Amino acid sequence: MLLDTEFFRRWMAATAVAMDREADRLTELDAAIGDADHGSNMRRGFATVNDVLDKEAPDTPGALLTLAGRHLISTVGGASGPLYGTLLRRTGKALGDAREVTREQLAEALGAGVAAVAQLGGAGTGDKTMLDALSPAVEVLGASFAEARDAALAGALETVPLRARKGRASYLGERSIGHQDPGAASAALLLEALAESAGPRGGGDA
Amino acid sequence: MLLDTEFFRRWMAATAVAMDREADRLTELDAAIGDADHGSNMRRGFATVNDVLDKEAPDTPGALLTLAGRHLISTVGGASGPLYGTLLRRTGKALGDAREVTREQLAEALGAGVAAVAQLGGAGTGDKTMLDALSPAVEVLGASFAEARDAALAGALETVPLRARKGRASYLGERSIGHQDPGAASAALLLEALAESAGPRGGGDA
Amino acid sequence: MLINVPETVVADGLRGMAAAHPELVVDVENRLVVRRDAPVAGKVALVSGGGSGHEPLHAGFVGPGMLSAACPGEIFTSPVPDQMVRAAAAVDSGAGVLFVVKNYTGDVLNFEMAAELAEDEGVQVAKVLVDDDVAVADSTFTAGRRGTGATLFVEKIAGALADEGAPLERVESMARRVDGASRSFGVALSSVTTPAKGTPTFDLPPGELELGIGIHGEPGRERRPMMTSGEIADVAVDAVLEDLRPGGPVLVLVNGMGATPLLELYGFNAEVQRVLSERGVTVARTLVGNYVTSLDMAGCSVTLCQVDEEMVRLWDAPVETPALRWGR
Amino acid sequence: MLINVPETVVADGLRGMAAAHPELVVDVENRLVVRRDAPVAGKVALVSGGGSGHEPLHAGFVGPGMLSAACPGEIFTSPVPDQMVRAAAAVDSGAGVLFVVKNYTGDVLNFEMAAELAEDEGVQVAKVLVDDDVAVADSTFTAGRRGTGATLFVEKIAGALADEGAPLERVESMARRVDGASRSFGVALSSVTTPAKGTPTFDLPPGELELGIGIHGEPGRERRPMMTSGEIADVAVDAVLEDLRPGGPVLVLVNGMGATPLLELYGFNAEVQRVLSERGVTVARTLVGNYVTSLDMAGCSVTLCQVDEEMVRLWDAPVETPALRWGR
Ligand SMILES: Nc1ncnc2c1ncn2[C@@H]1O[C@H](COP(=O)(O)OP(=O)(O)O)[C@@H](O)[C@H]1O
Ligand SMILES: Nc1ncnc2c1ncn2[C@@H]1O[C@H](COP(=O)(O)OP(=O)(O)O)[C@@H](O)[C@H]1O
Ligand SMILES: [Mg+2]
Ligand SMILES: [Mg+2]
Ligand SMILES: [Mg+2]
Ligand SMILES: [Mg+2]
Repeated sequence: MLLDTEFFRRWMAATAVAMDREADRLTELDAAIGDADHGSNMRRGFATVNDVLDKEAPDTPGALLTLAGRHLISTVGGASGPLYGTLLRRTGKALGDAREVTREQLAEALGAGVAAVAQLGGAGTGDKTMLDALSPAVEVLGASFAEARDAALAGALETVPLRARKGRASYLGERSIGHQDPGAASAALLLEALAESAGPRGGGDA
Repeated sequence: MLLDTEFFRRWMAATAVAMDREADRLTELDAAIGDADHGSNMRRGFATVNDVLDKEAPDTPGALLTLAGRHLISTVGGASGPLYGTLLRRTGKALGDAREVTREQLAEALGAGVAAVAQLGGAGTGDKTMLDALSPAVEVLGASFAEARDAALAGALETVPLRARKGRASYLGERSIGHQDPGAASAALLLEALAESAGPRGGGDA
Repeated sequence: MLINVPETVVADGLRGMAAAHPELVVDVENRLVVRRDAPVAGKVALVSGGGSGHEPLHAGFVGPGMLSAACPGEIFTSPVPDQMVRAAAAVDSGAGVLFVVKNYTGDVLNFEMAAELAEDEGVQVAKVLVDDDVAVADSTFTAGRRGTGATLFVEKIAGALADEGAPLERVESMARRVDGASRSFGVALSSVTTPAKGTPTFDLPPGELELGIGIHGEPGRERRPMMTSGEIADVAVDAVLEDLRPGGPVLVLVNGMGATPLLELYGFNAEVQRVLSERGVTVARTLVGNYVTSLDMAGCSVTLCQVDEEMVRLWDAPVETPALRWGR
Repeated sequence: MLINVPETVVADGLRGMAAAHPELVVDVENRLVVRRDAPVAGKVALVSGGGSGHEPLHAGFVGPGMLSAACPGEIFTSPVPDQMVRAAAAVDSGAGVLFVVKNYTGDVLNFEMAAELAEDEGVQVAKVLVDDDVAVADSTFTAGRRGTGATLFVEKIAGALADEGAPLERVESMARRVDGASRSFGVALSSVTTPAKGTPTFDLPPGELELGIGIHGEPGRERRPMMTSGEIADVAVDAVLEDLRPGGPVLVLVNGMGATPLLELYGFNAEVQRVLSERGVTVARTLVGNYVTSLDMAGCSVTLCQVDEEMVRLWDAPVETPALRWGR
């Protein structure tokens, strides 16, 4: 099964819908251990991405993700803006200018994106960040979209008992324990949207 | 029965005790239709008066009340400071330099004090001010201390249905209706303290 | 509350002000804040004061170009005549003293007594009453309009005129003109908590607001469900314009009550400017900030003052106080 | 809240700021506040920015003697690189630009990206990271100390040096020295409510306080029953001194979080000065007010900066911004 530009367009659209729907929950999570803006950051960012994609309609998967990433960087701000922006931009760059890519190619490119996030933010897994959802997901994305989604969700939930070592939540020390990381939660939404785009309409995994 | 300087000293002491005890209630009344300071104003004022009287020990009733009034003016501030200060100061002046005075003389002098308050503040009875407790009290003080006390209390309670036309409560218009005027309530305490001083220890009415 | 005990709030504040402002003489015991260079030879002096809890008003407006001295009272309680008499004596150069008095029964009575006493001591005293709050009907059924935001305009403009060396009658009549040309309207989004009472003066549930409040936590004239900043600007500006009807440009003060974030005040100012421009009113100058406050109350007020060229010139004149500083 | 809708709070605030401050160029669309006379020939430019909700920081510090431009982000959200790049281009005279960055992951990442992009466009960029909050351990287990009150010291002192014509390296190293010599500690008496969330970020019942809070409504390190102003001063000053141990005089910033009345802040300052004097620390200058705020949070912070003569001279140098103005 090959993933075309339209597939990536659907992914971004589904992500925007999910971020909008879950914005309040993400903000609540951020209120507990951060500054209560993650939901509005994600909603604003992906809404803009979709506006831009509607207007500019890039014609390769790589160009589409690169453009999306650039616009996240330009509209989100905060920690999540550069990090999510870098994730998509580097994933897009890694996809090159192919008109269609395989899931395995996407898995590899997303791996490069995740590595760029780790490098930019200096976090590793277990630091209670979005990486705790992203890293396990890219590892199994080669196998299936559904598994990647499940791994991201599980990774996000596994941040609950962790003590934060990066980002704003790290200021809380021990008090960060017992709360889910908002960025890990939004990363799970991104992977959920990916699986959804690949579902019935998108060719699915099987 | 003659009222000596000691009697007036007791009156001021009893007033200070009453104002201190009732300060929170006076402040609550003032919160409803004013600015929530009447209790602390009265407490501060009469506490100072008593400190001063302890130190200076004036030797006539007139001198004592004049001194008390001057110190209320110097320490209370707000509307009640000049008004209560004038009440006592003018009452004291009206008593002249007699060493002892009759209740009738006091009633007359206090009448002059109340008139001075009315002139200074420009209020009449029914305007929902301290005058609504003071005026009925001085009218019957010639008859007995207890009647004066009761008249003051009744007058204070009768301010509840009135609409304020003077002082801060007048800003509320209709919304001032249904609340007791704090200044009338404190005036009732002043008259209560007077009756108390005249009671068992003070020679009483009968 | 960030306090020690309610009884020492005013004294503690003055001690802290003294430490932060060596350019002022702060007499904690007698509750006076005085320009260090007072009395200034030949200059009319301005003295104001009122209950504490409205900071920076008045002590924050002491300095060249504005007040010569301020007398802070207890929280929301007018100061006593002794303070004003002492202030007058400290700042009078022989050219006389203008008392700037906000129209509240307590302030009026205490300043009146002080004026008599100061005159007995040979100080020439004039008084101006500030009464700009249109939420209170100015009738025989009330104590008259309250003094609020216009106080800042009066103190700044008359203060500048005094600094130019104008005689007492001119400073007094300018102060009166500024007051006459100024009107305010205030809105509370929360109540106020005084240290003495420790709980809110009135109950204002979130989701409701009070229109037409004063600066002492007196409840307002009307309660309404929460409105947008734009709707509040419509109500406030129209309430002012109903009374003022300016034929020329205005000074605008968009004032915070203490707990409203500056960001929101600026946003409110944008709406105030919109309404003014819709009503055809031109704006000469705008000041936005927490200047005439009510302790921890959330909310805002709008004050407009119709100005002529002289008033604008005096507004722009240098001022050097803790809370207002500009000009060179 | 005095707002229209959460989405327009920042833009509304900028529109209102534009109306009140004709001496600044406010670009509402691109979210920039710039000195009207920028670029100033030969002068190093200072650019700062950060999430909104801390007003007057940073936009209120734009003007002669301090910042050349500020980039306001969404509420509590770092601005985006585009704003900083545009700001740098607007203010660079060729002498280079110093980015003043508060140490938060978001600010650091966005300013880093902006620095790269601006350098690609030929602007020489230096960066200083402000990290003064001792409530956060500066270890590999945290994102490092937060930038809070010291930002004002860095912007004022480095801004004055830039105005004197010092080259970029000297302005940068002075900024770094000021940051290195500064430490802060903050206390919340209430939570903060952001427009987007609409309810308090954390629950803080009356009668309790949070020690060691930041300026974004992040919960602090420890909760305690309410303390007196004197006790809070003991804790805050000692927390700072444990980390700073000044060998000479200090600048003191007694900062309000937004909703604490100025009267209480001054009272708190009296206690801060008491503790400093008990600890043998001499005070060079003191500033009291709401400068680095957290929307409607009640509370305060103390920032100390150990200064030498040059730093005091630069602190005293003229500054002419909406929120800080002095000197002639
Ligand atoms: N250094 C980092 N590396 C990876 N992710 C990070 C890092 N710092 C923060 N994050 C992620 O960003 C999320 C917060 O995003 P957001 O609330 O939008 O930004 P901010 O913290 O600036 O308010 C955190 O929940 C975390 O997942
Ligand atoms: N013009 C007046 N004449 C008589 N009494 C007045 C007048 N104005 C106010 N008062 C009295 O003063 C009381 C309020 O006193 P207080 O709260 O101490 O002063 P303030 O109103 O200045 O806060 C009112 O309840 C009323 O009884
Ligand atoms: Mg956040
Ligand atoms: Mg009162
Ligand atoms: Mg009062
Ligand atoms: Mg944020």
